[in-house]
Amino acid sequence: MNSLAKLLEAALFASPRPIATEELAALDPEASPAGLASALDELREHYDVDGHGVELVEVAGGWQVLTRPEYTEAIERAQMAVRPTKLSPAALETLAIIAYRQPIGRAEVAEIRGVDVGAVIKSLHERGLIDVVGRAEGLGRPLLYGTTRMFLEQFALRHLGELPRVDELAIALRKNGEEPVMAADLVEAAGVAAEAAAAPSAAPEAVVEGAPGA
Amino acid sequence: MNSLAKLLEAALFASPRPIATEELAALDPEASPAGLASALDELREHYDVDGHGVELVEVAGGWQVLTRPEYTEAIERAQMAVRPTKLSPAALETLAIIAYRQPIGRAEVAEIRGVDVGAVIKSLHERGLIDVVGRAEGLGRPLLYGTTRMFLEQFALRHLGELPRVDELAIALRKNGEEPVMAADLVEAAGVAAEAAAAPSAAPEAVVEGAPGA
Amino acid sequence: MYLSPRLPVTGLTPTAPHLQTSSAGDPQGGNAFVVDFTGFNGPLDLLLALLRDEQVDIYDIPVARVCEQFLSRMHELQLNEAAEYLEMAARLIRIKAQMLLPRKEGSDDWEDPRAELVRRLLEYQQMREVVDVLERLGEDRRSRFARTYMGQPAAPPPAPLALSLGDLLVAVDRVLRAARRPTIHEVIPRALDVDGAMQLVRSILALRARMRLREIIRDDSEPWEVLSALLGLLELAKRTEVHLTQPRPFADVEIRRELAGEAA
Repeated sequence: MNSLAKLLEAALFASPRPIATEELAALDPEASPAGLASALDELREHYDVDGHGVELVEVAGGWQVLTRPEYTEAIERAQMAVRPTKLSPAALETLAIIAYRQPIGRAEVAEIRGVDVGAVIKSLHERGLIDVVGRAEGLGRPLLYGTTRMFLEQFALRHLGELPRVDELAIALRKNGEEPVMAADLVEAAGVAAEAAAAPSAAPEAVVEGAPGA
Repeated sequence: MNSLAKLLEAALFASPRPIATEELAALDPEASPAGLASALDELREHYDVDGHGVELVEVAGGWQVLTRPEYTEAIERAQMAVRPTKLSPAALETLAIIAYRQPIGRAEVAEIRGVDVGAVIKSLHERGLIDVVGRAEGLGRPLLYGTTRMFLEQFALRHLGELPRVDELAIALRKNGEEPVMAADLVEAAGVAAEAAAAPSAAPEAVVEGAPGA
Repeated sequence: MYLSPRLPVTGLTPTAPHLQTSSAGDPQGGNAFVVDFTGFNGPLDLLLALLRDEQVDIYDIPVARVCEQFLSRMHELQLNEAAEYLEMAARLIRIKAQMLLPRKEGSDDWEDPRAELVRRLLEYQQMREVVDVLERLGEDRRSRFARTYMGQPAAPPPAPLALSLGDLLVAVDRVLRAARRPTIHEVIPRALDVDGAMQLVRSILALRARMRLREIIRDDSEPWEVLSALLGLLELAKRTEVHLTQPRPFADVEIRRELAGEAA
């Protein structure tokens, strides 16, 4: 490719929107309109003839380099195949508290967990698992959070009533006394589908703790 | 180019950020690791040999297509893209210390720099260049910081091991009492170190012990 | 060579020409978020600049001279109020004083009062070298554009969440275990018998017009019996079935049948 074609390629790649022909001319003040046209032709032909995953497309009075349609499906599929993220133990605990105590304020969640939960709540909110459902009375009228429809979807619940009742869990805990209660016991005790219990996740590892999108 | 290389090109063109090797592998479930590597090689060579305005760069555990530096000025002048802002010297000093001493707390960074670093750390955190990676033991359990994947991206590093090792830095080479280090030498020595670091280092081992995964 | 305060100490490396241009700009040039009025990144930076100007051996710093110059530069740069510079000045003065103390002849365990300062200077200088490397790498990267076009194939959706009810319940389990002893109230069914107390009073008052509290509360009554009796009496009084009087503090309460109550 000639050097103008290379410059055009770089600019078209870097630009967030299509670039009009006159704008492209500004890249090289010495280039003639004919030179510009032939450089664009060269770039297009290079992509077409040489076999590339991208192509040069004329849109809305300008030019753009786009991925070829035949690859978009594979790209989208690959994005779907991206390894699902797990919530960190901290996020799950916060979510559990909100699910069972909603509507609940941040301070109250922090009180139960014994640590600040600002970042975790923000992250759960960004993921659409919780939402603001109101404001508490009293000083500062703090925001109150509750779980969302997305929360139900993620856990395949029809409604919140399908969550095992927390007093059942508490009683189960109390009965077992000192002995740590395994999740499987809880799930069984609560009569939840064995499917949920089978999830190989009894040992939650440190995953993204309130991390922004992976 | 073979069809896998074209698919990779399409995906890399579509993404504003580096794509991890595993994610690239997900594009074609039938591609072997060797096939993937050779397709990436083919793509890189194609850009280099054939004369393109872009090139394939390995960064932050993944791959990214970037424009070649020689076109940056023209693109910026034509206002088709804007370069990100530079970090201040204070931010760079802080980042350097965190990169080498991670996980490290704010007080320790301040001790080395001789100035308070609260605002700088906050800003680096907001830019996604550092993140909280834990808490120290001891009074107040201060937060510990480490560098992020974004840090690698913004400095086009493949991994932290690409930073010069501490013992490769000029200052470390002089042992106390061996020969007088003139203060004026320090600067020149630094230049040598920078040059040494620029060359592909013979032993790019982990610089940082206990560095968090990128 | 006189080092302009605008130039970072290590800014003159041959391999990084951009350093010169980057720091020679406007006074706050490149200081994206920390305003540095002096061009120095703190007292260590200033001190290193002085040492460079003086061409001294870093392991044998002439403290008296350097201290004097540090103070005069502080004054020049109007840093007299800056705590960090003041602290360094104080440190220099202290080291200067320690250097003047007589040393014991022939003793090996004399510790150079400058050692800690030298260690910090070298550490800082080492970090400046890394800054040079980072600055060069950052400049290289900034001279390339990544794809910014975000149209067609939409930005990749966030990775799906892998969640199971099992995970959530494990979390509940942890919360319950971690919570400071869940307060589970022992509730005894019908602990109070208010109705029974009311019946008792009514049946006594059916026989006579007045009675005393002592008749239904004995010394060995359980707390719940006392509470039941009190609540029952208050309820009866509220319904105007009885009239309660206490002639004086701590005296026995007198319970009288009310006419209205009789009528009801």
